[in-house]
Order: sequence, then structure tokens, then C-alpha cells
Amino acid sequence: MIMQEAINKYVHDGDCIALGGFVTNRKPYAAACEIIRQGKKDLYVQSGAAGGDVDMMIGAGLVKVLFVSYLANSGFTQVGRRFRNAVEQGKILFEDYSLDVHCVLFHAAALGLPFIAVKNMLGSSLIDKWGIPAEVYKSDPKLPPFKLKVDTNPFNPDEQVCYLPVPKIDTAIIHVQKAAPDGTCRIDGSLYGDMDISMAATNCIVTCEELVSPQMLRAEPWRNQLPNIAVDAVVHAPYGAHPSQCANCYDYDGVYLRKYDKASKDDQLFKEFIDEWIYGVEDHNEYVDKLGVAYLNGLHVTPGFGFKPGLKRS
Amino acid sequence: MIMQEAINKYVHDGDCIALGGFVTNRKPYAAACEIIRQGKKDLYVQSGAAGGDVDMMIGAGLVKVLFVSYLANSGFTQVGRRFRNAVEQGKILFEDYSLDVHCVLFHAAALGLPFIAVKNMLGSSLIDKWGIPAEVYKSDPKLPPFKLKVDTNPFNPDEQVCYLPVPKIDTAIIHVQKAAPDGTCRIDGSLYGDMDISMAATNCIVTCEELVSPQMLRAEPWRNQLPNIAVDAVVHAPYGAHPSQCANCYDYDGVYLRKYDKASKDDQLFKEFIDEWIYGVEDHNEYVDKLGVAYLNGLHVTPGFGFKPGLKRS
Amino acid sequence: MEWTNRQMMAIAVARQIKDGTTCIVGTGLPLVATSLAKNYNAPNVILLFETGVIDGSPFEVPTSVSDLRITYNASALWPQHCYFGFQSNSWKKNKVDIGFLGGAQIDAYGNLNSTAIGDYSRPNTRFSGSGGANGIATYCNTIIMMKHQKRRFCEKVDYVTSPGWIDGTPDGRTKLGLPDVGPQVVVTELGIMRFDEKTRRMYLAEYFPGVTVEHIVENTGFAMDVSRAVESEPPSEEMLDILLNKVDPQRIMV
Amino acid sequence: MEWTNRQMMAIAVARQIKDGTTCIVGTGLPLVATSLAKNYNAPNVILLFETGVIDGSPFEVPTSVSDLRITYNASALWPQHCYFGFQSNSWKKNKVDIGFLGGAQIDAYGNLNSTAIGDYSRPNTRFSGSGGANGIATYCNTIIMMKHQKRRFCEKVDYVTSPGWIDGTPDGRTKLGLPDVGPQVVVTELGIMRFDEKTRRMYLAEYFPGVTVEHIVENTGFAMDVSRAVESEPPSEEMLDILLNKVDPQRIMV
Repeated sequence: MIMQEAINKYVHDGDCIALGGFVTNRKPYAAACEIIRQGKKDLYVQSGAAGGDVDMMIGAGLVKVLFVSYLANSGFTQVGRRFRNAVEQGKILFEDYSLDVHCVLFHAAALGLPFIAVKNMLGSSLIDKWGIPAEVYKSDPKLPPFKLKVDTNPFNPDEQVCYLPVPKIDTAIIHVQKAAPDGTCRIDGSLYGDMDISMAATNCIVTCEELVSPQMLRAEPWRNQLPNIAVDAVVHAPYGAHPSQCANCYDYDGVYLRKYDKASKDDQLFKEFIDEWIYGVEDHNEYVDKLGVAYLNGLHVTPGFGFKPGLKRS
Repeated sequence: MIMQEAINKYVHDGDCIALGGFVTNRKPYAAACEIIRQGKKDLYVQSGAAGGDVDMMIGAGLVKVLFVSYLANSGFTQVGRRFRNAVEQGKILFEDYSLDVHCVLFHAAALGLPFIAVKNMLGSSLIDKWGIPAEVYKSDPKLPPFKLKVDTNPFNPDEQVCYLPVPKIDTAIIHVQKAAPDGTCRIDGSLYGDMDISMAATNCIVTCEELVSPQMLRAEPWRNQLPNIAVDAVVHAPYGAHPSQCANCYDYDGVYLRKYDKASKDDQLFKEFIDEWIYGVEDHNEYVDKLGVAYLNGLHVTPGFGFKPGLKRS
Repeated sequence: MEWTNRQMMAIAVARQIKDGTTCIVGTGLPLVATSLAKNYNAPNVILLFETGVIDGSPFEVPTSVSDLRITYNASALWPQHCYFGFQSNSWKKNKVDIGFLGGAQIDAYGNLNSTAIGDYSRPNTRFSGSGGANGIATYCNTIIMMKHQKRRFCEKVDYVTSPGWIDGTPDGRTKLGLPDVGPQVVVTELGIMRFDEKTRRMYLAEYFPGVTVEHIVENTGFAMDVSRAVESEPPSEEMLDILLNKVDPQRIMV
Repeated sequence: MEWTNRQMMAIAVARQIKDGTTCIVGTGLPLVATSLAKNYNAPNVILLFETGVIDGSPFEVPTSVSDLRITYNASALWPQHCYFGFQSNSWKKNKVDIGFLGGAQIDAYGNLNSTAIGDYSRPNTRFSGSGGANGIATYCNTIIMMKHQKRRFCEKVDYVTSPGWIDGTPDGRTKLGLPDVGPQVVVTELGIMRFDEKTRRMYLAEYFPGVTVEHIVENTGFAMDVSRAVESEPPSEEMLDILLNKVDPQRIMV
């Protein structure tokens, strides 16, 4: 499937979406850019450990509600600047979790559990300060009836635990190294919560560095993370995680990330940045052509190290 | 570590243990045989999908309480015969779960959750018929206060769910293809619940086909299932899953499994069987020598197929 | 052309499988039947196993759902908890079309016992336990394969391992917290039973060629409507040939 | 021999790391400090990261806990939920010795804010959010690394992202459901603070060479006992050399 079709078919105004990867690693940037290009509105974003992908979507005004546990391009931007701006200016609704809890929420959704109870967040403001007002929780059918509830463990009345509702994700988008047209996926490097959001979501879009034959992946099925039946669309998008890292393929693009750091400080500079890099290119192919072959070659990881030693990072 | 030392150090009378694998695949038989040889008593066994490994331990009189969701050498013995005999004769305490629930209980224990709630088992006798009497649950500190509880979902008062306590496993034993002395493990083929019991248990013993260098496994860390810090003892035990299968290594030993099927029908025949194959050999090395090189060669899988086509199975 | 009732049973089940559907399969006859369907009327059927093996293509009859034979050419071998999750979500996401069940006892509403006969704590006969059956019965529409005997088709099962349509009332399942899916068809070596849309009670839909309705009634321990029963089509030569010479040439199962 | 306070801070933290221990490390100064320990006083320290990377050996300073540089020579790259589980169980199984935390605000009992300054819903300054900090604070003994400023060392933090010793009462944590672990030491660019065994309140344990106790008191927004304070040993030439020439030769962090 081509990117435009996949996003058009599986991401709608008002949907709840989740993006894979972690901060500056294997983030599905190509898909995020296409969502921005198509101008999807009023999105509910379950972001987990988000990076520039979600920061750009916030900056472009697509996000209505953000469920967040971390948002940064760590090492380049310590706090996502469009996120920060939107929160400080009261432009979006947001709700905080700890990253651990966000991870286990995605996992519980993948397991199809009715709810989950944990000990994390007890004794912290994550319990009693709610970003989404109680009345919004009650009235918005896309949201659970409330953020959480502290109560006792039914098997140990002396123990307090935190009961959490399980998120309902419409569409998950992840970027992987290898996928077959049938949907079978193989991920190298860290998985993060990618399997969880893919299994939890009603629809799952996979973008991949390499589109490979099913036979290749099925010869060693124990190395595949997602089977055909878990995936709804496979999009071939080489460098689809740029400017973030993609294990065994490329390192992050520190120069680009610093450029984004500067641009995202300011409304006007941000607008110019996305005008140039998102709206100004027709699709992901034009984007990578704009970067150029030699430039992208310079990001390739050095086999054996798993990253690019000596990479220019500032 | 050698097998005798690992079992002696990490399996004690009265412990709760869990064994990896599934029915006739990657069951840690060599370790199970050593537990029998050492005559460990009053074991609480969280068996999941058990096979001959647990059936022999029951037959040898080691098991006090069995948590079971399936026990068979499917295709060879449709119901574990020593298990069946022990239950029908009232010789052990046992508790039934569905396999799905047993799997998610192990998983919840691996996640360190205080308890877990599911929809499985609702409307079935698994809810209201308890194998372990309520007063035993209350009085035995190795057991949770009760089997389970049906109550409403706090986020949906109209929905019934089944609340389950999370098992407390003292020692998990799994058999893997490759392990390094530092504890790093790589499993080929299906994982079943092996990662879960390993992470959930206080101690984890790994037996392995091949003891390999840490460097070999650490060169591709995304292919490793258990890291060094999750494992307490690594035992080199080639053919340690015989007579069950071990992916990429050997198929099951149908002839042996049929022999066990016959022997386990009868108290006396069973005694003769374990006298010959467990008590009659000093250790796993003597066991494999008794089987012989040519015989074991005959079980090796055919690369590319993942099993041994044309294997004599009856 | 000759065939056994067990072969007819496999063929009758294969005919239930629509192409492109996804089935949760247990070992034994269900695997033979779905393999037959894959080789004849439903080439794109996807087989799932409770061990987490997804879309495997077994070509020697496997003895269990953990048999390495099942993993050949599979799409992925998921850890157990992923199977659990996929099954739990499949109902909402419409990802599994049918699951297979068997048992030692069944009642008129498709409630199944595969745990024990007699008193649960000290049974006359103990079986292997639920295995994955209960989860399939909780979340999936099911095809049940059984031996047709009076003591197995009984008024009340001794233990409900896998809930069917409970007591047949329209909210029988939902009031217990169960998704509104359930048994669709029961296939035995004598014929095919379905469940009435309104009463959810088992009725005889088809009797196999050579089997009489009376014989089925005699071997059923509860009152069963037979007014809608028709004779099944006999197996085609082609389907029987594939079953015997391609799916189970070693005749391990049929 | 010259050194900066930030380098002294890294060295002071490295000295806290016992050989053979297991530490949950965040990026930045904690990683520099633990790398220094690994190269000097604790060669067998095991580094864990909230991304599930276990026992990695980074040799170029990583910019985040998801940086590929962290995965070099790792024992395993666990999916996120396994890290969650390992951390949740580590406390019972004694598998993690120490975790690192930082923050924008800290109070006298080690409660930390890394979420927002001002009103949570409409803050003056918003930070990146908890990340893995809350989980580490829930389940692990911790070393906290902070900038030492009066507005950061404050009477009451605006938002408790990571609970410390709560209000200092002996059951402060357990009555809230938290395991009885907590902050052990706070290291800043000025000195080392510990928590009184009885009152759980922060006290000054060490001031770095060239720093006065008065300067620390002036930069602390709550009353802090300084009666037990001693001057830290200056960095050894060897340790400083390893820090500057081996651990962070590009001087990205120190």
C-alpha cells in the first residue's frame, strides 16, 4: 500500500492514534509527516515516549488530547518545544502518566484486559492532579470514565493499588526494518512498546525499510515480532524513521534534530520548518530526495558497532 | 554450574516450582529427572501446559499441590496417567485453570502486578469448583487467600470480571538452545511462557543445549530473550529436553514417549521405568550415554524443515 | 467409493470453513479438517494455535499444538501472552472467525466438559484439563467435534470447562460477562447439529449418508429437534482423495 | 590539577557505586558517572535502562536511553513490558541496587518534581514528564543528581513526579502502598546530601573542595542540618584522567 492510501484509510479526524519507537529511535516520522500533510484533525494521541514526531503534530495543530509520559528529542531538545508551548498556552488537553505506567497500559490493551492495577504512581501527583477535567472524562465517549482510582488489592486488604482504565487505540503506526507484503514483520534492535500498540489498536500500519518476501521471514518465524494477521497495511518507506535512528540501518540525524530544535522554539520558525520539510514536499520520496543520497549515506550505521562512531552530533 | 548443584541450591522441599516448555516441546526433562533423583518433597508445581516431566514428578510422589491447565504427552498419552491416577485416587491437591489464564497468571507474575482481572473462565466451572478447599487456601501461607473472585470492572459497573491472585514461584527451570555462562539466553522456536516464569520466579535455572560465549550472543542482543541478570544458574545439558522436542536441535522421541505411555499406566511398571531411566543412572550424562549417539542422531531435525520428516512416531 | 464415518466427519467440517477465514485449531481431527479445507475449498485459511504459532503450514500430521511440525512456514511464533491478547481482542477486532473445541460431554446448549467425569475433587475419570478450550469458548464462535454417544450428549455436563450458550436465554452469556459469541455447529461421526437461532438449543441439521435419524436420536441423551434434518452430501471423490493421499497419508488421524 | 564542579559531581557519584551492583541509569551525568565507575572502581557494575536495554556497554556518550550507543554489547534488549516487570519484581528479588533520578525541584524528604512549575494544568514551565523516573522512585533505592539552587531545593515541590520519603514519617511510604525503599543520596555540583536514618530529612554530608558550607546553605531553600558535614576528598588524578580522556573525551557531558 502507498503511504497516502494507508494514512487516508486508517487515520481519521477524531481518531485515537499511537506511534511506535522511543524518543529518537525508530519513530515513524514518514507516517507522521503524511498525517500532517493530510491535515487530520482532533486527534487523540497516546504518545508513550514521544519525540519530534508528536511534537510536530502538536505544532501543526492536529492534536486535541495528548496522553503523555515523556516528550523530548533527548540530547537535542530536552523538552519538546511545541508540546511545551501548547501546554503552557493551554492549547491542548493533556494527561500525564509515568512512562512505566504508559507502557503497561499499552501492554494491558494488547492483552485485552478489562483494566489493570499497579503500584506505580502511588504517592505522586500523577494520582491526584488530572490534566483532563473530570467532567470531560465523563462526557467524551473517546475517554474512559475517569483517569484512575486508588483502592485496595482484593487479595490483600492492607495494600493500596492504582486501578487504571485500558486505552482504546484506533490506529497504531510503527516503523520496522523488514516487512513482507502479507504483514509479517521483523524488528531489529529494541522493540519498545511497538508490539503492544500494534496488537492493541483496531488497525495497524507498518512502514518498513525493506519490503521482503514472506518466505524470507517465514524461514525463521521465531525471529518475527508481528504475524500477518496483526497488520492491516504495509508501506515501503526507506528512511521512514529519519531523523531518528533505525537499528542496523542508520543513526539519528543530529544536524536535522538541532535544526528542528531551533525551529520549534518559535511559532514562525516552526511554520517555516514544516512548510519546507512537510508541506513543501509531495511525499516521503521527495523528502528523501531533498536530503540526498550522499547525506543519508553519511548516517548509515557501521556494522559491528550498531551506530555510526564519530557521527557529527552537533 | 553442574546440574546436581543447581537443583540442590535452588530447589528445596516445599518450594513452588514452574517448568518451561509445552507438553512435548522443550520440557526441561534433565532437570526434572535430577529433582526426582534428589527426592525433593512436598513441591508446589505451577505446571502450565505440562507433559511427562510433571507426570513423572507426580508419579515419584514429589508433588503436594499441582496448579494445572493441561497435562498430557499429546499424541502419545492423551491424559497424563500418573496425574490422572493421583487425582482419581485423591493423592494430591490440585487446582484447575484454563491454559489462557495460567499463561496470563505467569505473565502477571513476571510483570510484578499485584493481581490480574480477566474475562476468561466466567460462566464455567473453573470459577465455582475449587480443587483446593477454601480452608486450605486460608491456612497455607504458600497459597493465596482464595482461588479467585468474580466482581465488577471499576470502570464499567455493568461488566463482570474474574479477579485472580498472582502466583509466587520460588524457582523456574527452562531449557534453551544457547546460553552463555553469564546467564544470557537465546531461545529458538516457540517461547511459550518461558520468559514469564523465568522473570516471575525468585530463582531461575537455565539448562542449555549449547554453552556459548557471551560475545556470540551479545553481538545481536535483540535476539536474546533473557539477559544475564535474570538467570541464577546455567547448566550445560545437551539433549536436556529429551524425550521432548527442541527446535533446531531434535524432534521428540516417539518411541520413548510410547514406552512411557505404557509404563505410566501401572504403579509397578512406572516404578520399573523410573528405576531404570532416572534412579538407575547417576546423572544426565549417563542417561544420554544409555540412549547412545546413533539413537540420538536419529532424532536430529532436518535443517530447513524444523523437524525430522518421516520420523518413526509409533 | 467407500469412506469411514470419521473421514466423512473431517470432510463435513472442512466444508464449514470459508476461504480467507482465520481459525484457532487444536490438534487431531480439527487440524486434519482445516488442512483439508486449505487444500481444497479454502486455500487462504489461516491457522492459529494456542501455543502462539500463527499461520503455520504443517505438512506431516502434528501430534500436538506444540509440535514443531506446526511451525513450518509460520508467520510468527508468538510468546504465549501474545496469543492470549490476540484472542482477547479478536472478538472486538473481528480477527478470528472460528475456533475448534472438543470434549467428553456436551449438553443441548453446547456447554462442554473436558475436565472430569463425576465429582470434580475426586473424579471417576479425569481428563487433561481445559488447555486452551475455555479461552476459545469465551471469545470465539466455535465448531465442536465430538464422538456421538448417549453418555456424552447429556442433559447436564458434570463440569463446564467451556461455556456454550449457557441456559439458552438470550442474555445467558452477556449477564455472566461473556462476549455474545458461541457454538455454531457440532460435528460428530453421525451428522451435523446446529443451534436454533431463538432457543439456542441444539437441533439436527444433517445426518451422514448411511446414518439414520433414529440412530442419532438413540445416541443423544437429551431431546433434540430433528424436524429440520436433511441428508448430507456424500464426499466428492476429489475431496476424499486429498484427505487420504495428501492431508493424512500416514493415516494417523483418519 | 584542576577540575570543574560538574566533573567533581560525576566523580562523587562514581564513588557511590559499589562493584558488582546493578543500576538503573538515565542519560546525561548519571551515565557518565556510572561509566566512570565501570572504568575505575566498579568494573562489574551492570547498567540497565528504562528502554529495556540490559547490561549495555556504551563507549560514545549516548544522548538518550534509546540511543543505539547504549545497546553495544548488551545482554538483551527487552521489550518495554519486561523492563516494567523486572523493575516491579526487583525490589522483592533484590535485583536492582540503585536507580538514578534528577528533577527540577526537590524537597527536604527527596520528593522530586520533573513535570511542571506552577499550576499543573496551565504551568509556567512544563518539562518533558515523568519518563521512567516515577517507576524508579517507586521501586528502587535512588541516587539523585540535581543542580543546587535555592528555587530547586524548596520547601514544597509544585508537583510530586517521583515520591521520596514523603513526609519523613516512618510509614510515610508504606501507608501509601509504596515499597520501603527511597532516596539514599543527593549529589549536586556543590556537595553530597544524605537522609537522616530517623527523620528521613536531608542533611549535608559532604561539601566539595573549594565550596563553603555557607554557600550550600544559601543555595538551599529549606533548613538543612550541616552539623555532620565534612569536606569531600578531591578527585584523584587517575580518576579525573579516566573521566576526561576515556569516558567523555568529546566533552559532551562534563
